[in-house]
Amino acid sequence: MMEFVWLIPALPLLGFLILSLFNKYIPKSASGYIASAMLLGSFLIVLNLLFSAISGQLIEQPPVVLFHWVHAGNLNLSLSFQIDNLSVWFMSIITGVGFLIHVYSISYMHDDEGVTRYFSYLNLFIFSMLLLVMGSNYVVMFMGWEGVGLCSYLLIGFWFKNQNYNDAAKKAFIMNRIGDLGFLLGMLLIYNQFGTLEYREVFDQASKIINPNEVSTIITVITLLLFVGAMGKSAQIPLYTWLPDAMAGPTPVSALIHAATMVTAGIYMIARSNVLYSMAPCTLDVIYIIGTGTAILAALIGLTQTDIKKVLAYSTVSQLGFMFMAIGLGGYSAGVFHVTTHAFFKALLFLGAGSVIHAMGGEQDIRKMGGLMKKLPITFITFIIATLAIAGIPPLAGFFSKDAILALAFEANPIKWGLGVFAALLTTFYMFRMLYLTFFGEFRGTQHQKEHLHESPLLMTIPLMILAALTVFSGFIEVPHVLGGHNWFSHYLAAANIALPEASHLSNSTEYLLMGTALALVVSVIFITYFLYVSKKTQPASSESEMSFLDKLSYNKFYVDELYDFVIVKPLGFLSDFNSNIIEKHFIDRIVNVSGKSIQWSGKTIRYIQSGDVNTYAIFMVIGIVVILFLNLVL
Amino acid sequence: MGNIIFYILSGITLCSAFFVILSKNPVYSILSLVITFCCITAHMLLLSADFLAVVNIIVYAGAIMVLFLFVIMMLNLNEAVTQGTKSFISKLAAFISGGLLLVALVFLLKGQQIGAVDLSKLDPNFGSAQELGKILFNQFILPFEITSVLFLSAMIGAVMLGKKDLKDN
Amino acid sequence: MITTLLIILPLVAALLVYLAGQRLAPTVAIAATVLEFAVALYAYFTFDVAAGWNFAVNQEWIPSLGISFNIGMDGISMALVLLTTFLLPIILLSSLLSPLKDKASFYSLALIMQSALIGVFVAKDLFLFYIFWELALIPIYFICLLWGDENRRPVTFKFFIYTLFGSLLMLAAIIYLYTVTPEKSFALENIYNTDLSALEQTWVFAALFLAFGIKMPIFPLHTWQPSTYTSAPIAGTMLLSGIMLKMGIYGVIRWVLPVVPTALMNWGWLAALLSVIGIVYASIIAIRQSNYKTLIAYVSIAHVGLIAAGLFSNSVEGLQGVIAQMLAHGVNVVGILFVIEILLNRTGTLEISKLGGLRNQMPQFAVFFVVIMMASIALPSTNGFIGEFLLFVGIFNYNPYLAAVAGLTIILGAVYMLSSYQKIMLGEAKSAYNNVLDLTLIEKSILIPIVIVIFVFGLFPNLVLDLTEPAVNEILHTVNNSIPVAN
Amino acid sequence: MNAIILISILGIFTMMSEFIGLKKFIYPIILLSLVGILGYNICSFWNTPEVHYGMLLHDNYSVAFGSLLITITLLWFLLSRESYSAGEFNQGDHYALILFSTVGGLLLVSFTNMSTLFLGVEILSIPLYILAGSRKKDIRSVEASIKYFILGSFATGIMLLGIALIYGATGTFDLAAIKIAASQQSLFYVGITLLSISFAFKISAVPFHFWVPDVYGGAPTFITAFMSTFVKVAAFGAFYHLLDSIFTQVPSYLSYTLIGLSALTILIGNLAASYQNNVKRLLAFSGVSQAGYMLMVFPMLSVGSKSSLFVYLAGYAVANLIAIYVVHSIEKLKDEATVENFGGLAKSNPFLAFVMTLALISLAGIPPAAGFFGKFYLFTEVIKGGNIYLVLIAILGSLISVYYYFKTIIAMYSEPENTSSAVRYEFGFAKIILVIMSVLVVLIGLFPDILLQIGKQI
Amino acid sequence: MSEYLVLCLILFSLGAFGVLYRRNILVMFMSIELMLNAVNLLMVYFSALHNDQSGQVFVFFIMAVAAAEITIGLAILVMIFRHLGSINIDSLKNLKW
Repeated sequence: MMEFVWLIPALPLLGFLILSLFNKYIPKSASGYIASAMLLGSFLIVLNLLFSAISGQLIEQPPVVLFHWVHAGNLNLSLSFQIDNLSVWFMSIITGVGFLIHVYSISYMHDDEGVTRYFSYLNLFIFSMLLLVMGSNYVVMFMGWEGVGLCSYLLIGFWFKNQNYNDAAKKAFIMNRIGDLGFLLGMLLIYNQFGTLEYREVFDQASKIINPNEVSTIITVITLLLFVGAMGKSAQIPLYTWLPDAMAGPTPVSALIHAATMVTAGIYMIARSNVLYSMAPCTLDVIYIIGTGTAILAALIGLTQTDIKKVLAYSTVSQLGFMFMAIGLGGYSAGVFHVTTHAFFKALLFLGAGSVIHAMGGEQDIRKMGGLMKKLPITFITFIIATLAIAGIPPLAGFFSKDAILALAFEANPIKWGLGVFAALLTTFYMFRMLYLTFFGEFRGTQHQKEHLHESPLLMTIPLMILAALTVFSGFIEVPHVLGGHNWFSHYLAAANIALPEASHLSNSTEYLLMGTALALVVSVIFITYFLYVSKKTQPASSESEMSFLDKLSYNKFYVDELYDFVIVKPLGFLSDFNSNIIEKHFIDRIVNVSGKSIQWSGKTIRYIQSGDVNTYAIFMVIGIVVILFLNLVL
Repeated sequence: MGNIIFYILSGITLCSAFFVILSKNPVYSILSLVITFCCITAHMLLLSADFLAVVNIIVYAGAIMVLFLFVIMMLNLNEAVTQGTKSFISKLAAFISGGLLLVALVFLLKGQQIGAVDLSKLDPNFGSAQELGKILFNQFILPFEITSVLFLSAMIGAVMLGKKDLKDN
Repeated sequence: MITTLLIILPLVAALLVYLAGQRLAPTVAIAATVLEFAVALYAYFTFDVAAGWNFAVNQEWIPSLGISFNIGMDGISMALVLLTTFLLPIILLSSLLSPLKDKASFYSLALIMQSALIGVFVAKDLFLFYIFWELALIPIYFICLLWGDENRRPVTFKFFIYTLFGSLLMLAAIIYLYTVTPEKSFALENIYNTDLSALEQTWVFAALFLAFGIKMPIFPLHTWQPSTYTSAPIAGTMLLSGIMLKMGIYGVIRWVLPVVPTALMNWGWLAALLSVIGIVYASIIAIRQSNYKTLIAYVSIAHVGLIAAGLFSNSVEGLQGVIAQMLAHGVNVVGILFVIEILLNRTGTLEISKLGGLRNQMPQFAVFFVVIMMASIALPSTNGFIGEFLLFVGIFNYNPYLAAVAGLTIILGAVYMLSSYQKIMLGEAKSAYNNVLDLTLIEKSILIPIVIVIFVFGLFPNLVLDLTEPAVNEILHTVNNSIPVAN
Repeated sequence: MNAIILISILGIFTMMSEFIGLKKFIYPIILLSLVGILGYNICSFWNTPEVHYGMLLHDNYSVAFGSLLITITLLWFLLSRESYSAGEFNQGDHYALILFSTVGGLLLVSFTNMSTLFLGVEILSIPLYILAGSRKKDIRSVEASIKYFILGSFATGIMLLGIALIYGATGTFDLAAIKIAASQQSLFYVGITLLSISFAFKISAVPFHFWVPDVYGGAPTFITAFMSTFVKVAAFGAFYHLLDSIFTQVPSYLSYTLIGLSALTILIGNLAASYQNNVKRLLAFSGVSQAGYMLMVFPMLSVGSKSSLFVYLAGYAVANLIAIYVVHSIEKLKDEATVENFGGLAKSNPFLAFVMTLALISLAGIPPAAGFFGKFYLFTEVIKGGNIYLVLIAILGSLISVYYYFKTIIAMYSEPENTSSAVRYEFGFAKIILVIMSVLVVLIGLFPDILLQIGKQI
Repeated sequence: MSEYLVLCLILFSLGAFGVLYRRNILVMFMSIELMLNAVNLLMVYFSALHNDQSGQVFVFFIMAVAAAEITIGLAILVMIFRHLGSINIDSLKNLKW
């Protein structure tokens, strides 16, 4: 089996190469099928691996070395793959969801002139993402890490004629790079400390450190730096602002990259390095704080957004915050579990939104929608399943994953639980607000749009249905003890050295109480929203002037973008101008020029001594003689 | 006695030398220069350089000074030539630097122990034409011959520079 | 022998090109450079890593002064010779696009320069090194002067004087080194074996650092560079940034590190600090440049700053990174300059504000542009990453904080590269450029090798790094052996 | 000695040629004789040193410098041929004067007695006073002549005072005897200082250089060529010879003087040159600064310093001859050799531009030209002598010099054609000579070992 | 320090001063002659002091040179006069800077 592992990333790469090199000769309609076929190939191999993983055959599997990449001094890097339960799990999500989205895209993108380019980018993304999760050392991960950043850049700016989209793409890339710097420095410190970047060796050596001081400083710094990388990639405070903007890309891209896979790379990385993180409680606290902060902040912003994709984007940010919250509480498997369920329901939501947008002829403003449930029945049903899942209604996937996190939180501190529930309620509120505004009530769009409303073709709805099914059932892999399950997923991951959370101290009754409370709150919020948006037909304000102060604050994303612009972008531009116009021209270069000028000036001055007057010449000569004679006397 | 003559002569020498430099009229300069030369010749005599003294008179006072006069007459320069527009500063500079030169030389050489010239110790023929001739035509024969090259070039030069170009006329 | 051939061949070719006349000149010149590259490849494949110095020639030249024609290639030399010989055909080919007058002279000068550059890289005698060093300066000076834009005179002038200032200081240092060698010789071994006091080392280091630092250039000695890059013809800029600045870096590796190790220990931090300041400084300036060529000039300063910082890291990784990054930067900067050449050729301007939307007319070009751009901001799997990563490893070992500051380059790099790319290529098509054509065959034939090299070296860097590792070890060995043990 | 006699005879013969009807043949005769004398002189290189009449020393030093001087004269004759075709000058007179001047130069590099030194200086100078003023219709030529004359005579006076004081201190004119009698007494050191100052005048060290730009600028250009090369070589040869004969080691007071003069000369010479717009004057000032470089080795008096001086002078002379020849050509084409008038020379006269570039590169001291090696060797010797700070000053000076040399080069290569007088220059056989000289410049630069071997023997 | 030496130095300095001070070329020539004569006297003095007649022979050479020189000088002077109608050095400032 292992000898075919290289095929998993190679197939999408091949797809990318074929599509990009021969894009002139490939009919547009064929490109989507080629790309999907490649991915299907990978997916099948991965599936095979997944079965071996589930049956426990991948435990303690040595890395698969493809070739030695860089060797210099003590640094030995090879392009090698770590195939274990964790990476196989992620590979399954990537190839599986990726495949569905590819298929969806065939139809969604069919009339775009750059469709071949689109699929080549998509294949390249899958390749990079696979590299990210498969690599057996940090550098290969970094390779994938940067690669997905590039693909994200290319895909966000896919419609390159629109400079706003290009700005969004650029912003995404640069913000990611800020994180990447942290990641890079983390790697460098790891290499500096342990002399290697291979996961196994690093973790071995790290666990051998006994000196507590060393642990607390070095490991904390390493983990914090790596976490900075995660902040960028997984859109956490303060580097989250790129993700909502990234919705400029085609909707399937948002589903794949900015919801299901790439943005969860941070979680993967931390889960992968959990050995280090577990040694650094301080870092975990930081992660918790940032995760919670992000979850709440993004949810608050999501409350007032009117662009369907923006709402989903903030929801993604918020959910990512949840995942980090879990990790911050030491629940790596809970985090990964939420990644999994989130991948399904968020992809579903995005694809559903895509379907809506498709039907609306490109309209994304929920104020102009409404009453779509009759025209788009499949979309509506799948969409409502996903919405219920994200709100955490049992027995959908979201319920289990969110409950696992909330349980961890309560165990740590009831306040933390409260915060978690608060974020969940906010989520429920804006999700249902969106759902109601979109699918319930009267249609608020133009007549022209109304006539063209139609359900999407099968190629788009089938992936929706499959994802809906997954959303419904995937929760059951981690049924907690209290509900009679065995936490199968945690044990599955434990085989890949992912630390299990400490056994729960909570009594069953407490857990029931918590679940019940949370559920009751959620359900009540659903009704409140229903009351607000369906019964009272409240409409979001159509212009800013009508909003209240808090609404405005939320609608404008708490002015964070403006803040960044003011604190970072503007000063950088100013600094650039200042450097090039003042420092460069008036200091550094002036020193050079002035020394040149002063020579010219002295040349000019000295020239006048040459007065043409013989007497003067003779006087100078005599003075010269006198000076020399007197100097002789002195010396 | 010798000292007195020396000082008197020196006085005349210096005065006439001053006059050479300060006189406005070049003819007066020349005449005082002749006096200076004569005084120097006298000094030479005092130092028992008899033959040289004669040559000095002939060459300097006789040939060179006559040449000067000849040029003056030819160019009709005998009236006082104004000193031109000379600034006070350049005058002062000339004076100071000339003075400093003297000061420097004297100051540096003042510590030098130089024995007095004792004429009595000298060969009676010292400085005579015969003695000088011997040295000139033995030890210094080569420079003597070489001097002819000098004169030749001076001759060519004088002719070349002095003659008017035929084309001009 | 091969080494001598590598030096002589371009010289002969230069003469031939000059005699061939305007019509035949390009063909002859390009053929000669390709042949030269073939010779270099042959040398590469027959290179014996274990032997240390390969293809050495040692011929007495000026025995009275202990000067000999002493050349040979170790791994580092070989790598740089490969770079030089690879880039020259590309540079000459690319110049076919630009409307240069009197191509025969241009190619002759370029070939002479190639000869001198190779001489610099293979010289094992300090005097010989200096001769080649200076010899390389003259052709590029004339190239800038004869084919530059309207500002060329003052700009070239400054460039020349500035670099010559460094050269002369180097000359003084060289002579000083010579006078203190017991054997009174300029030979590499003798120079290496000379013990200098700490004070002497400091002065020699200062002089050499200025000389090499100006050439690279290191902040704050860089002000000649942006204007020169901007006003030189593009082929000239390629020569300058692609190969010539490597001379300075190579000079430090070969003639500074092993010669003045104590001074490095005392003052290396300053050099590294300046380099790192330069990275950030130049990157920030690059963000707002309005002329794309000027922007690339500042980018070059930033990249070189990183390389220079790696030079003083005193680690194998760092030095290997320096070499890797030299090669990568050479290829990438020539690539990006060729992109500029194409832009200029199509639109007649390099003012970023006047460009825009070219991706609509030139999709293929855009692909190459992106690839080269990504290589230059060191995306993993491109050649740029190898060098940068190794450099960061080296610098981090030297001083983590320095590495952190230097690391800003990966952010700022993305900022200036992507912004300029966006402004030049993306957006709505501009009507002025409606008739612009996509890449021609000859342009592709230049860009494709560059892209191939970008990925081949990005994925298999040890094709070269294995070659240079023993040489780097040797140099570090010399460095560390000559540092007196601290008490 | 024999060379001196032969050249004197040749000079006299030349002078007479007009009367004896050989005017047409005199030029080839001179060339052939000079070649013969040069060959003869070179052949006597290995002869054992001997002193003629107690006045002239025949050793490797005198032969080497003598041969260099004769070579310069020969090259001058070859290059200046066409200056006499217009009939403005009487070639017989000029040739004779140049030959006499050569005799003076030869005397200067082989004297062993103050009298020959003195006469040598005069024989060298007097013909040049005349030649400087030989363009009689041009007031500037006359002005150059009178300035040269007055200042030259003034310097002669100082030299004579110096000689007299030395005589006073030692009682002899013979160098060997002076060396034995040399003492610390003030008469002697004031004397030697004054003598050195008069040499500083001849080699144009600052602040005794004032005559140089005016005289070089005013004199007919082909005479400038002779003055700036031949006189410089002769004066340097003589000065070094003098110090070398009197001292085994330069006394500190003198060496400080020399170092100071050298530094001042380098700086002032280069600075003053940097602002010149007339290339002829520019070259004059550059000649001043070159003198500064050469002065750097004087305090050492080692074999190395001697040979480095020789190598440097050889390279300098050839390059300077080329440069002034080009200036001369420009003056012919466009009246005045301003930098602007060099504009576009590369297009109208690529060959002239090329040789000029080579010459200037050599003067600036950039490889591969002769000037570079000369400078390198000179610096080496100075650093060996421990005067590294002097080298730093020299480097600064070189940098300034590059500025003004390249000002001209830039004009030639980058400025548009100065259209009105875009005439192609007609060379005649001077072109061949220029080619040979250019090759020589490069050869000395690349393969200086032969010259070095000679240098080490002297 | 002897009187003759002082006399000669004063005379020499006077000559030099003349060169520095006067604008009349003719007088400048005379000043130079004064300098040479001072040296002549000094030579003779030292010759007597050392009882060595070569000093006197040297004076011959000085005289010869002085004569030759002054001939040339006067020839140039005549040329100047032909050009300018004056022999003032101030009018000769074409070559400067």
